[in-house]
Amino acid sequence: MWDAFVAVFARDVLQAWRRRADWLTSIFFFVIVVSLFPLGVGPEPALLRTMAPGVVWVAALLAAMLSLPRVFGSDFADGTLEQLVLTPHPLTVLVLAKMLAHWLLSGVPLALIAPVLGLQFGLEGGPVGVLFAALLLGTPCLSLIGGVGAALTLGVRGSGVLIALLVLPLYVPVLIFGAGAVEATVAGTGAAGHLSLLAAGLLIAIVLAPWAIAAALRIALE
Amino acid sequence: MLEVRDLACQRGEQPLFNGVSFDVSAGELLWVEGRNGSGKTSLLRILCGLSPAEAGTVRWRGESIHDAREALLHDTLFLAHANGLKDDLTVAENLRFDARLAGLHASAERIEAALRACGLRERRDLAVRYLSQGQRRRAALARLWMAESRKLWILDEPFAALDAESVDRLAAHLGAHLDAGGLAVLTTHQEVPLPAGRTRRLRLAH
Amino acid sequence: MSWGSLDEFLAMGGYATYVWGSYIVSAVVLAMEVVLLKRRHRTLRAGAGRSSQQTDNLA
Amino acid sequence: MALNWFKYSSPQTFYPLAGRLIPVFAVLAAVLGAVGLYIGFFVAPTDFQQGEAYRIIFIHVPAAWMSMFIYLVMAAWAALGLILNTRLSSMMATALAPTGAVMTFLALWTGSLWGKPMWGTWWAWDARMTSELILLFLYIGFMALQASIDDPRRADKAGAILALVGAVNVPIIYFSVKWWNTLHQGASISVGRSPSMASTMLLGMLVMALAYWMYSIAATLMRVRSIILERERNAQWVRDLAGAPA
Repeated sequence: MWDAFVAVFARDVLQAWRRRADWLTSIFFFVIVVSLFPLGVGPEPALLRTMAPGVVWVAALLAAMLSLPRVFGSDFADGTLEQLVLTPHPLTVLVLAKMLAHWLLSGVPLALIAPVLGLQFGLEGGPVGVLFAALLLGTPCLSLIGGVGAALTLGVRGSGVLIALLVLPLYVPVLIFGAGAVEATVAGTGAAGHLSLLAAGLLIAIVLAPWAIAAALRIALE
Repeated sequence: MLEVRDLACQRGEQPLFNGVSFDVSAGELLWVEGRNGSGKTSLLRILCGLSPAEAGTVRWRGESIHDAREALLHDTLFLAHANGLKDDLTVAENLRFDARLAGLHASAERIEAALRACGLRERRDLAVRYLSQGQRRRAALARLWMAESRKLWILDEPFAALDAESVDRLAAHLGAHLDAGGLAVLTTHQEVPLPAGRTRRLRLAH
Repeated sequence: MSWGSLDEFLAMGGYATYVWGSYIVSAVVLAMEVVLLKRRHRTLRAGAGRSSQQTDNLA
Repeated sequence: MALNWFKYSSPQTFYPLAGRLIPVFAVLAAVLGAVGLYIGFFVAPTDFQQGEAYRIIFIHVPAAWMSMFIYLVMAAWAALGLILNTRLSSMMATALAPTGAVMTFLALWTGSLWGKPMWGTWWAWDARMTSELILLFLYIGFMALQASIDDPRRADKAGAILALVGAVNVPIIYFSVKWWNTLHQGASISVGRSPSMASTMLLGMLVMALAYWMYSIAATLMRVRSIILERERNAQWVRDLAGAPA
């Protein structure tokens, strides 16, 4: 089972490496969206500093969503998804491996770039660190919740827009606690509460999301 | 070993077939025939537990496949219409990941042997996207040369897009599988030299 | 509580727009739902014998 | 009750049963609604803080309650359909969603009209209003997902999973929005929970809530009857209905 977990993970990472342009696109999307905001609202440093957490997080939600249709979409099209479902291993475990790969490819880069963008928005060292930590905790939630939407809309008409409709409302708590963590640090009240709530949310997502994704995948293949 | 009783299937609201019953025992091959849209693929998907049947039962080694899903999957190799290959990975990489996922024993030598058996040895390091349709099918079929541990082979149009030489090679391999006590259920529209005496036919009609 | 006159009742202490805006829209929306449901059911019943009836999914 | 539930879980037997139940719930809704409105407008006193504007709560609070309640009921039916594979349960879930969305919309609409004189603004990012808005998105997502899947059986199952994921999320969303709201010290007025609230106000609200409840049941039963006809249009018993009086 562990071997299968590693195999799924390694295959997705290798596949993404061969198609790195796809993944880089959503990362650049993230950078561009964040960079557009100062042009829209003006370069006032105080305003930018208050907006920064929200802007970075909303852009992260959108960027994470952009890559969702690919998670199962290509597997569904080329038949590897059927092979995945028909292995004797628990599908939830294999799904977890796929989500881990998705997070590594779409979430971790966002967390790594975000501090730079935070500096652009005039955030100080402390809040930038918290921004990084919050994204590191929050993006796996985005991958897991998003995976449910991606699996539910497999092979469905207009699935790209539908994913957004299904998933974005479910992202609200992650957005609130993630952006809240940074705001709390800026305000000097400490981010520990927010970060632990994010971690709790991540635990819930790790337990429940693979089950929902696996069920949705089986339904999609019927 | 595979017992199917009174199977019924419908797609959307259209009934595809009903009252399908058959047995396949060790060393036998079942050739499922029927026109396009008669439900051949649906039948195969029901057999390996991908789709639910409208009615009827499928038993493998005496147990319903719904109760003993894992046992069925341990014994089954399903080759669908789609090849199940990743376009961006090489033939050898595809086989290696596939074997590890399926829990098959996949040493470098075995992969090498499987590729040689399918005539793909020279293309082992080529990304699947550069292969022709027939070569892709052969790459998908290479799994069969690593799947001795799988007793039940369920193959959807395995001969599609294959050249004459590959057809003969696959037919011979199927024969060897049956000799070893394996079972196979397959669909095909082609006249192929299926192992004589051990092949039974099932005709799906509306 | 008793209202002095109909005008007073309709004026709702100066909040007529808000109060009646809420009540009228609620009544209209709920009535519309019922009307649409009745019509959907009636069309379906009328077409019950024939198959493949096109119907509004949201109504 | 020694009712045989399984007998009524078949669409064919449920269809006429629902037909007989609809008038009962419709009449209950109408009577309760009339009583509730009478209490609301003629018995309940003027609120000394909010004046007459508070009378909106007699339809705002019931709509808000029903919007959340219906989502949970919908998720429960969907789960039942997923586990027991009973078609009728899934049809009930599908039938509940539009009524739930209507309730959510009405809660938002009346909340906005009530908020304008109270907060001086049509929309405040108050915890309850924001949660209602997200709930509306959840309903729309559920309906959009089911509408875009052609195979009704797959639509049922996919919708069920989404409804369950949503049901797990609704409390988390509500909690997170509330937390966010207190941090940002936004406007928050407690609706109908002030200690000064007259008991007749509470009574009017409860009676109206019952009326909305009965209305929702009647509307859902009407919709489920249509869904049954659509899904079973090829069944003999549906064909036999043709020409018969509705």
